[in-house]
Amino acid sequence: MLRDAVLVAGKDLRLEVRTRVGLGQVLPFAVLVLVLFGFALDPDRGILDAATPGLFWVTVLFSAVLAVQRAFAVESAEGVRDALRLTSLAPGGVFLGKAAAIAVQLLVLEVALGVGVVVLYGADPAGWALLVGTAVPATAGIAAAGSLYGVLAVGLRVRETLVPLLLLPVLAPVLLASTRAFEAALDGSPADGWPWAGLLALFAVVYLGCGIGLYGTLLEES
Amino acid sequence: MSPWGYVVLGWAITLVVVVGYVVITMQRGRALSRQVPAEEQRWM
Amino acid sequence: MASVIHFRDVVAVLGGFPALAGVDLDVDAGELVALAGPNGAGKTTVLRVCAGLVPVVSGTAEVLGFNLTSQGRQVRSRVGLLGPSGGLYEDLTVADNLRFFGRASGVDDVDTTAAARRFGLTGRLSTTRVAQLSTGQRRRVALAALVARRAELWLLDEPHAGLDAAGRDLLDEVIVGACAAGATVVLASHELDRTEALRCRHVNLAGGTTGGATGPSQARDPDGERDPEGERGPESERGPDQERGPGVHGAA
Amino acid sequence: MLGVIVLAGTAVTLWLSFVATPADAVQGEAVRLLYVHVPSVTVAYVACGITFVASGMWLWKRTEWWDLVGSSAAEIASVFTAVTLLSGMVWGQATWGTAWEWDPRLTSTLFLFLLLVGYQALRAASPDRSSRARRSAVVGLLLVPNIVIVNRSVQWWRSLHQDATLFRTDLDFRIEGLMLFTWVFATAVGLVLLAWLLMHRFRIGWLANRVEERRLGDALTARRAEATS
Repeated sequence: MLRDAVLVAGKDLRLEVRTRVGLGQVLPFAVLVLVLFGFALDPDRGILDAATPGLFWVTVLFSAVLAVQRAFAVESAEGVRDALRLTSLAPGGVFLGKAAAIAVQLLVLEVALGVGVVVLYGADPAGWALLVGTAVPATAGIAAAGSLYGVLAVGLRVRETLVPLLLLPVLAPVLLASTRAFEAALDGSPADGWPWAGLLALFAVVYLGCGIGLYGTLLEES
Repeated sequence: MSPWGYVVLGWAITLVVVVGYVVITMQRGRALSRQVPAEEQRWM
Repeated sequence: MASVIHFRDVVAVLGGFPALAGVDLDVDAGELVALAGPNGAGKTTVLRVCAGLVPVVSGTAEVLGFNLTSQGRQVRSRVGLLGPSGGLYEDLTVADNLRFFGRASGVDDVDTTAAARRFGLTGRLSTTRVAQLSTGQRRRVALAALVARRAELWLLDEPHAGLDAAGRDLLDEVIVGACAAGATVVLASHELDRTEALRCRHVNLAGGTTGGATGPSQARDPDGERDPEGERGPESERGPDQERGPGVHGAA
Repeated sequence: MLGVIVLAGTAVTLWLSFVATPADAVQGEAVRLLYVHVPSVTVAYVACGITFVASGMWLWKRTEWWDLVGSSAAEIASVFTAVTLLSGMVWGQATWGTAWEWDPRLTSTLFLFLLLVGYQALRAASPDRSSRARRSAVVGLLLVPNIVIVNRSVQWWRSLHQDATLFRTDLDFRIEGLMLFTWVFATAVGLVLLAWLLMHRFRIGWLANRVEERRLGDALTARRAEATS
């Protein structure tokens, strides 16, 4: 299963390297959202400071939806679905591979967005351990839930609109938890943040487990 | 609005929605059962 | 000889449309069978049902000893399907595609490379993205992936379409070689000169059924089910008038 | 039969909630709203539980029956969740003075509603019966874990944000005697209504599948005729 996961993740990342959709489109989109938030919440009024962690994670969430869409648009291409179903890849491996590729892309995006937040919003990064300890499980959870709900919509004509509707309510707790944890880190009170990071880890574990268990059913006939 | 007004409003909304759903459900059932011959309608 | 495909009155539905409305088909191991019939007759669907990609709604369908109704998944890794669109990642190079699909099907990289060389997919072509290839070139890539798979049952959908003369000859050579090596080949084709040259047994499809005018229910022939020689399936006995070139059936 | 019980039960509940029970010491008359609000959320949760169990059973048994039970319960759950939200907002307006309070219960109920909307959208978008059943069973099975996670995180979020300035009358009103009876009675009526609706909704799904099969039968005949022409 892990071998298959590495194979699928490697293929997805290679696709990204060749097409640069993530780097050339999703990342600029994310930066654009940050800028738009800056306009909407006037930086001089101090709202932006208070809202920075939330805006960061909302941006990550929207970008994640795009990344998930992209990851499964690739597999829904004419004939590719048939070819993929004829391979002997383990469903759990396909799930882990898709999730890993999405997670890697999101982590890169988060680093870039973090720089953007520091530069554009003047955030002062503090509490590194908690920031990393939040971002990693949050990303794992987003990627796991994303590749589970992303495959649900494969082959449907309304794929583009259905994925956000299914995915975003599910990811709401991730947004909540990671925002609170980041707030705690930036406030310099990391003790308040770690429970939220724990919740994120729990979410990631639940979704990784569900994905490994349920992917077979979804790939069987989709 | 008086407390009683809110109470009546809340109950009214609930009853209207639920009764509306019941009516729609029954109409859908009736429309469908017309399309299926009686001998195929048994489901229990 | 063992039966590789055994279909009785198979019905398959695609998005509410009965693509197959009762197909009877028997193919023995090592046979070379061509599905003929007009567009929309259900040829592609027969191939996809054989590959376990389209569920069987009713009827009996066994492929390579697996009952497709319950064990459709097990069949998938043992067949090779050449679809009309190739099934390749447009944005990956030829070599990347072959390596991925090869490894995903448990094929050794050496075999993949050998197959790629056989179809002339070396040098500059191997580092070209599939999106930049012509139809015929894509077909060569898909064929290389198929050959590397070493499937027990080959399902080819219009394999000759888009290929140049050299490619067609190479394809025929590959098909004959696969049969000689013990694989079974079923292909859907409009190019009867090619299939006749390959000495395929022809099965006619029309309106999602086999046997044409006779219809599936009357055509059921209890003796035809087990043909000891495997030379003539029940279809060829059933309606000689439906057949193209009555003299050309028989396995390679 | 069940329909008659529900009608009679609703009449009795109305009488109990409006006439027989006294006003609450803290909440005043607004407490009468809770006799419809709390049972409807109970019905919604029970229906979600049915969807969850039926989805799991479908994944195990793969029968039409479980698919229809799961989807019927999900549709009913979304109706009752909507009702809960609306009556909750009216109650909030009456008690807190604002229709929407970031109350954990209201917030997580809103998310439950959105999850259920997603379930229905997925079902509506799936073209054929087997993929519809497969996909909705997965979403149905994830429904309860999602509800639990959303619920816990929202509750935790509010408890960490102790805004002492906000006046808050909690839902946990003192409940005893006739008020308790009214609440239990209304819940029972709601559950009977759920059973009745479930039967009827199930029948609709079942009949719709039969209609689909008849259409397919006609299409098969037409397709076979195509071969002979």
